[in-house]
Amino acid sequence: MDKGLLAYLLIPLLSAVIIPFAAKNRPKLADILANVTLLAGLANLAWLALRPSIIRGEFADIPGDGLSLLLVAAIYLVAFCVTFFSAWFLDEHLPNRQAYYSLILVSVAAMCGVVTTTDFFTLYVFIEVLAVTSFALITTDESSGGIEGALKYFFLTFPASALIIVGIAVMMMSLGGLSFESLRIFMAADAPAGTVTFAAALMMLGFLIKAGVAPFHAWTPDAYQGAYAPVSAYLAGIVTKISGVYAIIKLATLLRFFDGRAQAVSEMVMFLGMFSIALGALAALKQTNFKRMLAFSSISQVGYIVLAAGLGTPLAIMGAVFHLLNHATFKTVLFLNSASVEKSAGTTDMDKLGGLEHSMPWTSWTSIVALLSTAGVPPLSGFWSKLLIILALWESGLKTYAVLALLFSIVTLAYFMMMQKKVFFGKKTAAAESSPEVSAPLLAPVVLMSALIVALGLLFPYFYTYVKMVAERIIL
Amino acid sequence: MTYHNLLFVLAAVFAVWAVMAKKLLTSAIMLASLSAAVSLIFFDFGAPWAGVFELSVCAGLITVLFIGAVSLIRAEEEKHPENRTRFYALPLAVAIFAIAAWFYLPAFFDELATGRQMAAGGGTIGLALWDLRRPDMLGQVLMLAAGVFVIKSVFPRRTENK
Amino acid sequence: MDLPVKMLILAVAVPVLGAFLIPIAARVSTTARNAFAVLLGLFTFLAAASLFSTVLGGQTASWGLSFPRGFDLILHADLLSVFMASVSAFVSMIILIYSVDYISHYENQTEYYLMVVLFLGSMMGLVFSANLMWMYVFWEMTGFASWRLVGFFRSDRDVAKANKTILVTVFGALCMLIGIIIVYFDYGTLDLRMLHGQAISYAAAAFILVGILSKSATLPFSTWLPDAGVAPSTVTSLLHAAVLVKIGVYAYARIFGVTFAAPDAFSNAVLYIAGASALVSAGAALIDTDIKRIIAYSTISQLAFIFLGLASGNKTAFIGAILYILMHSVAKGGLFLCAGIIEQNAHTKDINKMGGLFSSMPVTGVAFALCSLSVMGIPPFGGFFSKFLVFSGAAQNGNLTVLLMFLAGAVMTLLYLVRLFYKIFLGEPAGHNNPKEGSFTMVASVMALALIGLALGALIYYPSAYAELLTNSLGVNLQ
Amino acid sequence: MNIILIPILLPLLTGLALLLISEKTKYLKELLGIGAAAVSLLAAVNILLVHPAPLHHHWLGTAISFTLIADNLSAFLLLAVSLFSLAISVYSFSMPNKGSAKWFYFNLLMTQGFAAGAALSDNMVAMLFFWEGLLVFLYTFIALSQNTHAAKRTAMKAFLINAVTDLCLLAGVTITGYIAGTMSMSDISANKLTLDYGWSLFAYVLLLIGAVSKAGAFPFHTWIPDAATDSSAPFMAYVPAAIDKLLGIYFLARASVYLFTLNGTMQLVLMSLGAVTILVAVMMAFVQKDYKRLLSYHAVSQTGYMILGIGTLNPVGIAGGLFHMINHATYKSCLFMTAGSVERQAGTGELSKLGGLFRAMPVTGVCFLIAAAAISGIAPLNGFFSKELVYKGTLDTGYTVFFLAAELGSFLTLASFLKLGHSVFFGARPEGMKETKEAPFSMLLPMLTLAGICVAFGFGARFPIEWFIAPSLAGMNIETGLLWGFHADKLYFVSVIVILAAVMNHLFGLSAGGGKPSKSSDHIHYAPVLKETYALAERKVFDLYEQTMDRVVPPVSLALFKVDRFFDWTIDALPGGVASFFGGASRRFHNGSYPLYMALTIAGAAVYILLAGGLK
Repeated sequence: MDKGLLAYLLIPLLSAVIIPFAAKNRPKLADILANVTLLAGLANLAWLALRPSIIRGEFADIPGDGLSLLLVAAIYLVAFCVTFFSAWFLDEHLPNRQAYYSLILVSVAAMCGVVTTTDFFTLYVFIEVLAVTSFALITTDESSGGIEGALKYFFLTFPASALIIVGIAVMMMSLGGLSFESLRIFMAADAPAGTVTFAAALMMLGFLIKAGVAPFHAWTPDAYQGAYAPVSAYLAGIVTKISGVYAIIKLATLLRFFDGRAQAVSEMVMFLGMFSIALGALAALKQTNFKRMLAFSSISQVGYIVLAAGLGTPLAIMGAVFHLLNHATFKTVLFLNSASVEKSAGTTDMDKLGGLEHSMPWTSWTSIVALLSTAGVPPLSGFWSKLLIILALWESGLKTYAVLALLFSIVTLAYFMMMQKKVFFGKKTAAAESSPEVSAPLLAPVVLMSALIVALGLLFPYFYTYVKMVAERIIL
Repeated sequence: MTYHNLLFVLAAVFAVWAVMAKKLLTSAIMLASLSAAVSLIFFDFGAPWAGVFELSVCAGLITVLFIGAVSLIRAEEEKHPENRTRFYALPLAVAIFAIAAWFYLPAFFDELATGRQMAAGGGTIGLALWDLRRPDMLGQVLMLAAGVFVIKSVFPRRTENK
Repeated sequence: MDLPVKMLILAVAVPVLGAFLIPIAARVSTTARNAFAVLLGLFTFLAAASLFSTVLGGQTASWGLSFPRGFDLILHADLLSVFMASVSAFVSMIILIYSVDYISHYENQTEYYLMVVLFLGSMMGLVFSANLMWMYVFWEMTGFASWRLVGFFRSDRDVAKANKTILVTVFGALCMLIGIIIVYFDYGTLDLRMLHGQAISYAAAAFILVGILSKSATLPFSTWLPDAGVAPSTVTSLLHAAVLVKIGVYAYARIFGVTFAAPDAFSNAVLYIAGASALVSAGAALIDTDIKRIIAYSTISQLAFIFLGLASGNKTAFIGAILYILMHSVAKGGLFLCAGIIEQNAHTKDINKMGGLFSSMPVTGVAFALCSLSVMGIPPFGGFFSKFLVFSGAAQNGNLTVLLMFLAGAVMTLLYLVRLFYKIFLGEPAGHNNPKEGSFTMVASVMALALIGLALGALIYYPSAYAELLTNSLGVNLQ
Repeated sequence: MNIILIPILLPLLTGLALLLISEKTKYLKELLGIGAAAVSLLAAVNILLVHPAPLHHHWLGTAISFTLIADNLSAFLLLAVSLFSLAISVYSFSMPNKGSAKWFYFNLLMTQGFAAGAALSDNMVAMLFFWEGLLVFLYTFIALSQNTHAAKRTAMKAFLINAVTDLCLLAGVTITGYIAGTMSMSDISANKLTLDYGWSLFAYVLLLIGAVSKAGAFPFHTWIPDAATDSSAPFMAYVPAAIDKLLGIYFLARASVYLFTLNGTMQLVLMSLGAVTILVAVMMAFVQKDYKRLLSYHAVSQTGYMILGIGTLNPVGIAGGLFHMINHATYKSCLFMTAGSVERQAGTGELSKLGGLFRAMPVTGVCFLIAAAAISGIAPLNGFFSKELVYKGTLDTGYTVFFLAAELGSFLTLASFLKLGHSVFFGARPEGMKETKEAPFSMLLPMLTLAGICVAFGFGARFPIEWFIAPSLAGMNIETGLLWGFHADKLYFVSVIVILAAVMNHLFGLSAGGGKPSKSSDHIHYAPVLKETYALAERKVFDLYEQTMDRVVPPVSLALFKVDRFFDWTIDALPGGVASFFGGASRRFHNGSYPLYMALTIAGAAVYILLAGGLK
């Protein structure tokens, strides 16, 4: 476990415990405490990673493998956006306001645990914690959709937990240890892979299910659609990415996919990634619910990351990490916008929406930025990460995958264009007539994230340097 | 070995049952039983902590949550029964999987058995399991906190609604 | 940093960044916004044109910003890029001036100005980029701006057409990206200056070609252009007819004309595609009854002639194609602006409902006629020379089938333009109440473009000398 | 400044200056136009006499320069162009039916300038530039001459026919230039091209199409009769009768004599084209009932003689063709002018309404008689001599059939002019025309001049041949001995026979038509077979343009449009449909059924495990 980052785990946990007591009679204090905790973490992270001297030194002074730091930053960023958004979004008399924030903070802590741990069992524990908190968060509002989504989430990811634990058991048996390092050393040695690989494959399968990769994606649409609006953003933006996708990337580097070990697993992961891209994108085309479409889009985008992780070359890992971060930014924007739309117009059914751009210009334009980034339109950040992934695929001779992955961007663009047309452009519908722009605090996190999308795109060289450093460190 | 096999079969049966049960409640209970079976397998394979954790987390806490939540929406669910005739083919699929596994996986089981002996011979498993488990304690703490907040979050609301 | 380099950077940076200041200017007042937008256009044109002195002196100007993996942003002003930049900036500037009146009674004006200027900026970036990756980046940016511009009106149909536009062009762009990636892995660099004179593989060429064809609205990706021409305002269509679609042509000239030595079989295939495109779209132009669709089809057909010039593989044709870009931009721009006046004042786009408009809109009529003549390639208009040179080059290429295809295409060009002019301005009036002439700035804009077309014919020596210098100093694999 | 530029630039600049002058000014526009034409004529005479140095300018890149050279042929042509311009501009001074005076003179001067440019250009590209440039003014000339829709329509027709054939010319020029390696006609003529090679044959055919179409030969002539009814007499006298013939035949001669060495096949093609043109047009002319329309068909028919002459490829024939070109321009302009005068004075051009005007308009009548006699090839007027040369050339080739066709044409020409003259100037004067007076002097002067030239070139046929034509055909040995006054020659007798036959035919027709001269052609018009043919012709069945526009263009463009729609379908509906299909299928699949999802997950996991475990 990376001790340097332990504080990022402990402080939210502490805050989570304090909130119910401190804010017992003053629900607003819960907002403030949660936001302050996350903001402080963000500020600290910025100081750690974005000092001019660090940037000038090409991030060589970053402690640890760099990936943890990056992901902790992403976690804090998304969580902060969501809590900030929630502070104005939550109903005034939501009885469990404190519990809501506590759960978020606990899940932040758990995610930090996931990204900083160096041991499979610990990883598993934190992932289970995440699952529990997510379950509760999804049902934050009392809608039946939320409960159904939560149940699906839990039931359908349950096999994942089982598979991971079986995998851990098998690995324990055959490897004699559960630390990442031991697996890395084992894979580096030229020993016959056998059971260890099989154990890793089982774990990989568990993570694939957690990440919602097709054909194990079935829980995502219902969970994201049914979830309480800001929670959808939180789940789609970061939670499932940390609990599933991060672990896949980690496992992929440990299994040394890049030098051809565990070829069968690598190939399967890539295939599933490609399959997700296709299935998610095609299924999104015909959705009529804004959030459900975003959920399918999420499946498709996760496919890109998984595809790259399955390839496992340094370039691919760079692309995967970058895309993970980008996905966090653009999917958060889109889900938060869907929350705004829901709050303002009262529905996320796209057939009932229309012409919202006049009343909600900010929401409309930030959506455009985010969707273009998702579709990989330059110079936004999504373009560069996809480009890296595709270059990596091409470099490894997987030209068919590269071409397919690239061309599915057009499907991505197509369904987002349709969404934009139905929701924001077009004729004003009855629902849109009486829907004013949401208040500035609700827009602030969205605008911040959109700015980040543009900035990451334009400041690609700096970010590339960082990701390169990460890839070099974790692949060594 | 028979014992192992029995447990594996049991786990499989519970899993299939969980999928095919008409009532979500039955599903949840079967899921818990599955967890229990898996825990027993862990115990038998010399991974007691994993077993404990699986039992406590999956079979215990989570199932409690589930049964609670499921019971809340049971009434609604039963109003719209699903046609699940086609899922009766599932046992067949499981059988196919078992046969396929019989052909594909024996090598794996053999290796696993040798691995176990090797680990047992070294006597390091317990050490490895417990000495390096401090982060897991953190995990347990987190899990407890999560459990508390979940209960705080979910249950008052549900009862209020009732 | 030298002055030309500064100008080069400003020509790209000012419109790109200035575009985002337009909403701020709009907060001040409408007039401030309009003036600001026009000034941005003017400045861009002047900055681009100021580079003429550099490139004519045999110099080039370059500026680079380092990006990882060889994706450096390189701005490079040579004869071709300065030419293209000046032409498009000039036309865009006229559009902006025309827009001040034209657009003044619609919604979303701020967005409109933002997008036009952003479009202009991306175009500058695209033209000056000497790195294929950045060409692609700006390429997509123009696609984005055009998406918003086509979707300027917000009826479902307009937005659907806008989506069609961007989907087709982005599809092409993605194919082009594949081609770029092939080039990247073949040569390890995307710097066009280093790739000069290299051979290019068929696969890369074909993929890049798909991108070019889709952007330049050539068969089989042509039909988004007429669709885009129908949905939005005329001014937007103009961007498509006179500037946007030229991107593909420019990319062809840049990639296959002055950088890579395109394989012969590839060029031949392009010739046939272009020939088919010229014929099919000309036929469609004869059938359609929507004024802007007809002009858009005409654009498709004329673009095929430019491709004919670029792909014929000899200097004469290449010079002709360069001149064609110039002449067509000016003339087609004028036609679309005329169509805008007609549409706005007659309240219809159906040519069957016009007729006899000449008596009430004489200046527009004359400008329309002059621009049509230039497109047809009738002397003394500039279009004659470009058409002549392109045909001349095609004859040198020695491919009779292609020559006949284009001859037929040219004949059909005559037919549909004459039909269009006759139906709108002459013929029996069909139930309209003699619409008025457009406003002064609008009419002045179209007349200016028409007269420029005439002047280019009279002073053909200068542009042709420039095009020849360009071809001789940059052309690759030309006979 | 080189004097060679004056005939080009002066009319152009004056024309542009006219645009700035207010419509209200009186005489100023007319005088400016006449002045410019007069100065140009002087310059043209000067050029013919002194042959100024060639003019070079850098133009289209380094390969193509702007070169004007006044060699014998072009100087001669320039002189003719300038002469007719002056004649028409004087004639139009008080001609009311020419549309707006400002635009008329603008068009006239622009046409003159471009025609002069085309004549003087040595570079084929420059020639093409001027040549095609005429299109614009052809259109505006017709469109602005009358304020009717028919005029606009005819203008469009004229424009399209000429534009299409000009495109052929353009293609021909490009190929010729490429084969020869130069665009300069003087360079090519130093080293002529042959037709042995497919591309050069193609090039020549394209040039030929451009040239004969300009000249108004079959089947590109159909706009001319339409223009006769839908535009003004000065236009007809100027453009189709004079300028177009001059340029078309000039370039035909250039191409056939200077640029290419033709072979026997091409000779046959040219001569057939000429013969067909003669016969088809004259047959049509014969039955016309309108003054200008009748003349316009003759304008077409006479082109046939020129093409026939040049097609003989022997010096006599070519000289005859060129001579006929200038003669035709002279008398046909003169005839159209008489038509204009009659129309102005009598108010109509319909033959059935006219009659007995000779006494009212003696000068016009005399001019008509002279010009009509000239066109009919009656000795000793100029038309006789040029036709005689053409006949002689034709006979020399050995193809007697063409000679016979040409003679038949002559017969019908004379017959139709007998009908025309009788209808208009002789016979009974209708009631409404008792007050009709002679046309004003400004109209008579050019008519008289041209009629004078007809006579002069007839009696002195030797001089124009020796001064203008023989030098242009330098290198060809032309026997001019037979061109001097009356002489006994078998051709002369043939022409006498033709004249007699025509007179007899007229008398016969007159009696068959009930004594009405305007119906004197009815016996042929309504003869069996011919009647149906004429009826079809009236319905424009033989009009290539109308047929193409009605029968070819719509289906072809519709087919192409369908192709376009097909591609639209493939880029729009097809991918959309496929994607929707998959999207819909997957949407139906994600029905929210928990067991289905679970089964999917577990099945996927099972396959995965088998693959991961078994295929390691």
